[in-house]
Amino acid sequence: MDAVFSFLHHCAAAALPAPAAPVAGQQAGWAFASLSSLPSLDWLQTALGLVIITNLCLLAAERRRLSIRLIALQGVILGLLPLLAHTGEVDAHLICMTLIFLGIKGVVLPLLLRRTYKKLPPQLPSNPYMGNTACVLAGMGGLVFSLWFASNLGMTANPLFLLMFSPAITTVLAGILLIVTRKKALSQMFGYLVMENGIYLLGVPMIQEDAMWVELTILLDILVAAFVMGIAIRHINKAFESTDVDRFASLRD
Amino acid sequence: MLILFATLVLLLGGAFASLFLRRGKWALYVPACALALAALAGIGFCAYALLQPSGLQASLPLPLPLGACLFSVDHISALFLIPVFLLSGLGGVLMPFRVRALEWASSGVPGVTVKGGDIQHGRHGFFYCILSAAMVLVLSASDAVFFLIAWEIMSLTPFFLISPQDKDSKERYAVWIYLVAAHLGALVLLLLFADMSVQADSTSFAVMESFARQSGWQGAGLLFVLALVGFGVKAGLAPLHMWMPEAHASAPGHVAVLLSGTMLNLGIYGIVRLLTLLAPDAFTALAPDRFWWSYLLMGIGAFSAVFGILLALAQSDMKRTLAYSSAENMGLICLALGAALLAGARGADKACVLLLAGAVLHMWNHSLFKSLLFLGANAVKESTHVTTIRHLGGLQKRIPLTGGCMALGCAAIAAVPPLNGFMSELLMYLGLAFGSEATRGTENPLIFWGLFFVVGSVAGLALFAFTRMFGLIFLGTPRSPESLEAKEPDRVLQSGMLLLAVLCLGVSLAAPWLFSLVEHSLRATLLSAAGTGTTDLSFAHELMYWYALAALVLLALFSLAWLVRRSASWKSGPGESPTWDCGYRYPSARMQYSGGSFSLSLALVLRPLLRPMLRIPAIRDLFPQRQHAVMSSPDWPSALWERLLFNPVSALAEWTKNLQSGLVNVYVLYIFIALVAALTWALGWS
Amino acid sequence: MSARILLSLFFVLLSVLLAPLLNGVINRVKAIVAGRKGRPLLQLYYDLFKLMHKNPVYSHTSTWFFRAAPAAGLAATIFALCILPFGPFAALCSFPGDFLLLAGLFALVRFSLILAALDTGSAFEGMGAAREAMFSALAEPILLLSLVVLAYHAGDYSLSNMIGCLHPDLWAANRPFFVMIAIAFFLLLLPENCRIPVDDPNTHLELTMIHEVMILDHSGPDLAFLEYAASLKLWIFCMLISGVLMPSSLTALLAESPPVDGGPVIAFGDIVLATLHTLLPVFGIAVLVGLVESLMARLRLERVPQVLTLAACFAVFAALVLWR
Amino acid sequence: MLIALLAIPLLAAFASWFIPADAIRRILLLLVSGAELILALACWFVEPASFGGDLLAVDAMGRLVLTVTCALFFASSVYAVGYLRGEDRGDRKDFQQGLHFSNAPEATFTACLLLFLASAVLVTITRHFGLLWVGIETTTIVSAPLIYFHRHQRSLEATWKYLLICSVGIALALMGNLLMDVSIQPEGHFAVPMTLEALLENAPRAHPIWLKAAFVFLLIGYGTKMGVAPMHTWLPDAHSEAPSLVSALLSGALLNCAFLGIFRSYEVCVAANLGAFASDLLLAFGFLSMLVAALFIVGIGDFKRMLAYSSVEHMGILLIALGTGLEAARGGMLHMVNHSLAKAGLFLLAGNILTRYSTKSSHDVTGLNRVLPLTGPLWLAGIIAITGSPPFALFISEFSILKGLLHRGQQWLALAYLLLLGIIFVGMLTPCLRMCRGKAPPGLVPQKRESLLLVAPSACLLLLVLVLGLIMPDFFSEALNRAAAMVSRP
Repeated sequence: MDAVFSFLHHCAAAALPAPAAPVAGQQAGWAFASLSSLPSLDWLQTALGLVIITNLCLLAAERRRLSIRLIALQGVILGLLPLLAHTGEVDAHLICMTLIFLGIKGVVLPLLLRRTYKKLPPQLPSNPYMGNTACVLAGMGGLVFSLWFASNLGMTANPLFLLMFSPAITTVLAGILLIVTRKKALSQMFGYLVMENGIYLLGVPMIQEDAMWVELTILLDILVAAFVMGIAIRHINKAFESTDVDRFASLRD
Repeated sequence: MLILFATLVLLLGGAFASLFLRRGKWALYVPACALALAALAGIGFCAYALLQPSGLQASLPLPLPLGACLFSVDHISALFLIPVFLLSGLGGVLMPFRVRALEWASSGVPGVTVKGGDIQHGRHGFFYCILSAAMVLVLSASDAVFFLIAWEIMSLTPFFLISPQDKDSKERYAVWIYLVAAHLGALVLLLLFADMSVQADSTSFAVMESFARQSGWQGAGLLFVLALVGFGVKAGLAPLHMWMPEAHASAPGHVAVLLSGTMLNLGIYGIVRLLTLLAPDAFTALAPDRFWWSYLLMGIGAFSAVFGILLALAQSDMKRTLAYSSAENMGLICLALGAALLAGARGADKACVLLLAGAVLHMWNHSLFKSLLFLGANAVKESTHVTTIRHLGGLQKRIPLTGGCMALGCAAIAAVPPLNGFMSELLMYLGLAFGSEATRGTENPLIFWGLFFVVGSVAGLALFAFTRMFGLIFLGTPRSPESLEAKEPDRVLQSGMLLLAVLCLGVSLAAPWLFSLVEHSLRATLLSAAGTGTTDLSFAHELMYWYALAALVLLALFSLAWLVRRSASWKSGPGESPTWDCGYRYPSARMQYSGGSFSLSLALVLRPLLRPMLRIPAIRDLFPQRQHAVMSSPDWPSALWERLLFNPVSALAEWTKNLQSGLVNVYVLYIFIALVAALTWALGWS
Repeated sequence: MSARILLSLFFVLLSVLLAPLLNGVINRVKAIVAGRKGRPLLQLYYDLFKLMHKNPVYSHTSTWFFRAAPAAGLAATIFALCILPFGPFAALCSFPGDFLLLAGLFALVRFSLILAALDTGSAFEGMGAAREAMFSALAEPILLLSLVVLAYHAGDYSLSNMIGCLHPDLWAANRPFFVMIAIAFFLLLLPENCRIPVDDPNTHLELTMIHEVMILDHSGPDLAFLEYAASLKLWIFCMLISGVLMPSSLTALLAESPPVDGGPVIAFGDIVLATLHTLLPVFGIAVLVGLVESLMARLRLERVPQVLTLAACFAVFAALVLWR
Repeated sequence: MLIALLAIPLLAAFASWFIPADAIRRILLLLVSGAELILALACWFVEPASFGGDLLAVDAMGRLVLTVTCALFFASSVYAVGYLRGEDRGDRKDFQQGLHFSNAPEATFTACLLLFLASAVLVTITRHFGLLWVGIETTTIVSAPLIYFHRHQRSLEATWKYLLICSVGIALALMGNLLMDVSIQPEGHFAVPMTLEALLENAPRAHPIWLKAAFVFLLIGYGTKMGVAPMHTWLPDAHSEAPSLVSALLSGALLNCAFLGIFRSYEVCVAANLGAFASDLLLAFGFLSMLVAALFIVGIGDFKRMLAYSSVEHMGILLIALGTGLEAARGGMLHMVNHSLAKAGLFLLAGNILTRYSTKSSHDVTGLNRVLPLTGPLWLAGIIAITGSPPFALFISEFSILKGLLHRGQQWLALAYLLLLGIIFVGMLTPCLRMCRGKAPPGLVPQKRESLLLVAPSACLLLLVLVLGLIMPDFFSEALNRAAAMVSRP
């Protein structure tokens, strides 16, 4: 199993720069002066590419331990994004936000997940509903969809949004895909986290705009925490002696 | 108009008083009194309204959410109101006694009620009054929303009355199918009135009518079809009648009187009312591109009449026979309406008047004799606890009064002179004949002749069906111990039946006056556009006089023959002997012709129409075991609905259940798909 | 009371008197064809007379329906006779729409007969009743259709004008129509009057009988009434057919002669002539019925509806001919 | 006033954790809900001062939903007093799986109820998109423990599904909010406050495609919460497994809150001249919901699930009404009110049936009219009301929606609408009749008296529906008009 995964991982890593590059190229083409004035455009694009790669890796990953690491990696990248997407001066607010998000996404949540994972009794990994290859291909499909969608969107006041849009949608779709395909309750939480990361991605340019959207995504994180703490560990496992969601499909018509 | 409101207040007062009293006999006597009083006042009101030159209008300042409480009673309404008042009053008077009889029957011991009996008196009285009030409201409403509300209340309340004791699954099925049919019909009406009120930008009937005169409806044909379907369900026209046999067979007598005697009429009323709204001069000048309306009406009427009577003559239960014959009679009325439309459009005024008058009078007559028959059936049920022909027989000797009334009712419904059933059919026949003559040179005479043939066949088959029903149930020897011990019902039911029987006879004796009454009110309303007095109808009056006279002549001739016979056999009086047994020594009641065998040969002749199902066991051994031959004729027109509508939907629904598989992954997948699809569509949307 | 009404009354009485003779004629024709001598012509009169003096016997199961039915049937038939014109002479009761009442009266006869049969509680009579009800249910619309087509042709709705006074020229102009209507009537006559291809009036105990089996239990004056009513019904049908087939020269005469107050004056000789002119075809039809009875075998029961279908076909043909 | 509306339940929620005695806590619940109802009614007479601009402000639509929510909550809390009294402590046998289970602590339950009230009130009295979202999200979190009141496997499963699916929906709604913010930003680099007023003002200059995408996300997101097919899948599970009074609140209050979210987004779309696009989408999802509900209702056995699917149907009708136009929207607002009242009443009655019969299968419940002489007739009346028969008010609203559809010239849609209504009627009536009629199952003694606390709330709610069907007071009609005018194109 490991062999398969590493193979896929490599495949994904090899394949990704290819789709990621056009993303950058295209969007650089649309982005006008304001975007090119961005000091760290290359870094930003690389980070976005990395986010997409981690998405696909997550789709390919079978073991939850690996998934937690990938989520942590993604969290760190995302946590750094406010700095990278920043145009003006670096002020205290920005630093503060960056630290908070880095803390939540890169440290607290992965640790929480890890703790939960440890608390659960060891179980055999269960096969997802969709095979790894199919998952990755579906993720690629999501990428293509988001690119197509983004190509149809018009220019926005802040070109960063357009840049962020496609990775954001890809991430959201990948998150949903994770929820759809995984059997373990915890794995579905990973999916949810990834999805939430996608939303955060779109919110990053707003950090400097005093809109409180990005702050609101924190609430989502709290929701996740409530999930993981309240439901996944304490109850489900106790009641069902498993966290496989296909065990609780008794409510149906 | 105040009288109308007074009757409504009376009815509602009775209803709530009954609900308040809840149990005990007063909970039934109070609404009974209210109903009787309301009936008296209401009939007086109808007479007053018929004497007025034009309709009466009124409105109540009740803030109805969409429409307004507009009342209007014109001559058409008044004509339809009369049976409503008459029969709801009669049924109301009968109600306490019937309920008591039902309770006795359920206890198994006559005169004893089970403690805390299972009929809730208060509720029963309440809904009975509400049903009567709702019917009055339907007939007097002059606003679409108000009409719909009254209509639906009227449709829903019988549900509480049909099966007061809720005995078996059959009754439950009856209630179910009744409610389903009533509501689905009402939904069609909802569409109809919604579309009309959108087009006319008002819910008032008066505005709609003037709208029709000024700008005309868009898609009037579709609206007409909707009306026909929606009201046809209530009228029990044949392919839409599936609720009728069940509900009418289950309902106790006093409820069946209301259901079949009056509520069916309201379906016809709806069709007539909608015709006047869609095309105000429908009966005098139907536009040529709307001729198909009349063809459709005639077609449905003919279908309903023929299949109603065919199914009636093959039933094994007397109440079901009666119910199917309601479909027949409603079909005849509908047919006459359609023919009147065509005749009016072709300028055959005489035919139009005759057909319309025939339709209205037939509606009255049907109310009378069908109520009589249902009451008789109720009496039979009360005294024997069965209504299947198989278990009855020889009741005439045991309950002669009921039998006599039933015989009269059967004769009336089988269109035998000198009773009222033939009187109205006579007008229809004559109208059709005039129609064919007035449309000489077109293809229409063929249509009129065809209808004439249909009416004739229906009358012939009705004779078959009702001689069968009456003969097998009341004559011969009892087929079961239950029918051996039959007893006359209580006095109230007896007098109710007698009253209706006298009315049946009285209507045919009063034929000329009733005809002119109906003719005048028709001229004032439906035919107002065709200059009054242009058509000479003295011949029809003459016919009616002769018809009334015929009863007397027949009576005279009969007594003459009777006298001759008496004088001839005077000497030693008649002898008594058993029925001649053709040489077989031990004839038994079971050897009599049964319901199935009576209708077998006709069912076989009409096999393509009736589709009888025969199960005749083959006899193989030398000493055959006891076997049963069964003939049944399933109601295939209404089974068609089940096959085409209900079964596919429920199969589809069964399959759809798989979508809710219980797996949360799949559920999220649905969201995913919905999201992607909606996004894609959003981009593709221009 | 005007002379016309007296005349009508006289013709009703004449019909009442002559009707049982038809049976005698039919039987005599059958006998002649079969090479027998046959019953006396007046046999039915003797039978009726004898039955009238017999004491009736009633079954225990029967009720007053059983006793009242024969009288009711007879009363209805006689009333039907009153609305039937006698040749060119208007009926006693002639009013628009009376042809419908004629059909209705037949229904009344049937109604009472069927109930009386069922009243005995015998399997045989039940069977007869079922068959009678079935065939008459099928025959009634055909009769009505033929009549309404006749009314359409005459433009009038009274039997007296529909078939009573057919002008010979008019008749000649629409000959195929009248012939077809007459055939339809004749084909209706057979089942309605229990004649041979449909029913056999001579036996009582066959399982296949219709009318005769219905009256198995009647006796005495009741039976006499029933037999008499049956012969009157046959008379009515024969009169209908003769009215359709035979246009009256008297009609032309009446039309031409100027009306003197209260109607045209008719000579006595003309009346006698017209009476004979009417009676002859009536008995001619009786002869025809006798011939048919002698030459045909009784049909199987399930083939009887075919006779009615044939009648319906002729009626419809007639209607189409007229409509065209 | 608005702050009081929010603060009272919040404070009471915290207080209820510390109140040891059940009786006092129940009285507190009653008091709070009564106070909220009075405050909500007061909003009709006194225009409440807004707080923080549009942050807390009441408009016609908000007031309508607020009143309905508070009324329902009051009815439910009356019911809750009777209900909690009847719930025995400790372990007991689960009638479906035979396992033992116990209830969640009552203090938690009451606190969550009050928090739920607070968050629902927040949704209704805010005109800020962010706060709206926060409110809806909070309802999700605090209602989860409510669903998991009976601690057995099935309710856990239902809670899990509810949380997971609704969180996905909430997340998508947040995405939609973000996209709307993006789309509404004019040239240059500054943020528009996400209050309704500012959005409506800037909407005509909004970027159409971004706004479309935003609307899709909002519709799917809030639609998930609202129970719009095909995102409705959590709804039957949660409604059938939650205690009945919670189901009543979920169906009557929560769904409306989510609907409010869609309503607000549609307002912005209409202001941005994207009304036609949005209304097409609304109609599509509305009809899909009705279709799905109809097909699931036909032949259903579980009567609580049946009610849940009926909620799906009515949410579909609301979307259709919203997407159809002024007159239909007016009917839709009325429909929302009526549906909430009737459905809550029905759920409360379902609770009575459930406690008496200990089964949710409509095949096993028979003779309801005899066993529960008050609940039975009310149940029947409720079913007749919820299927849109006169004289109940749902008929009026469905009729005006139909008229709206016809007014738009969409005869086929009107036909489909009626057809689905018909199917649903038959589908709901069949089990209902089966339940009401017949003989009581062996072993169940007919009850002479029923606790008034358990019957009166739903009786009052149904009576209200009846009265609204016959009489429409002017001020109410005016309120409906104003609410409908908010989403109709000028």
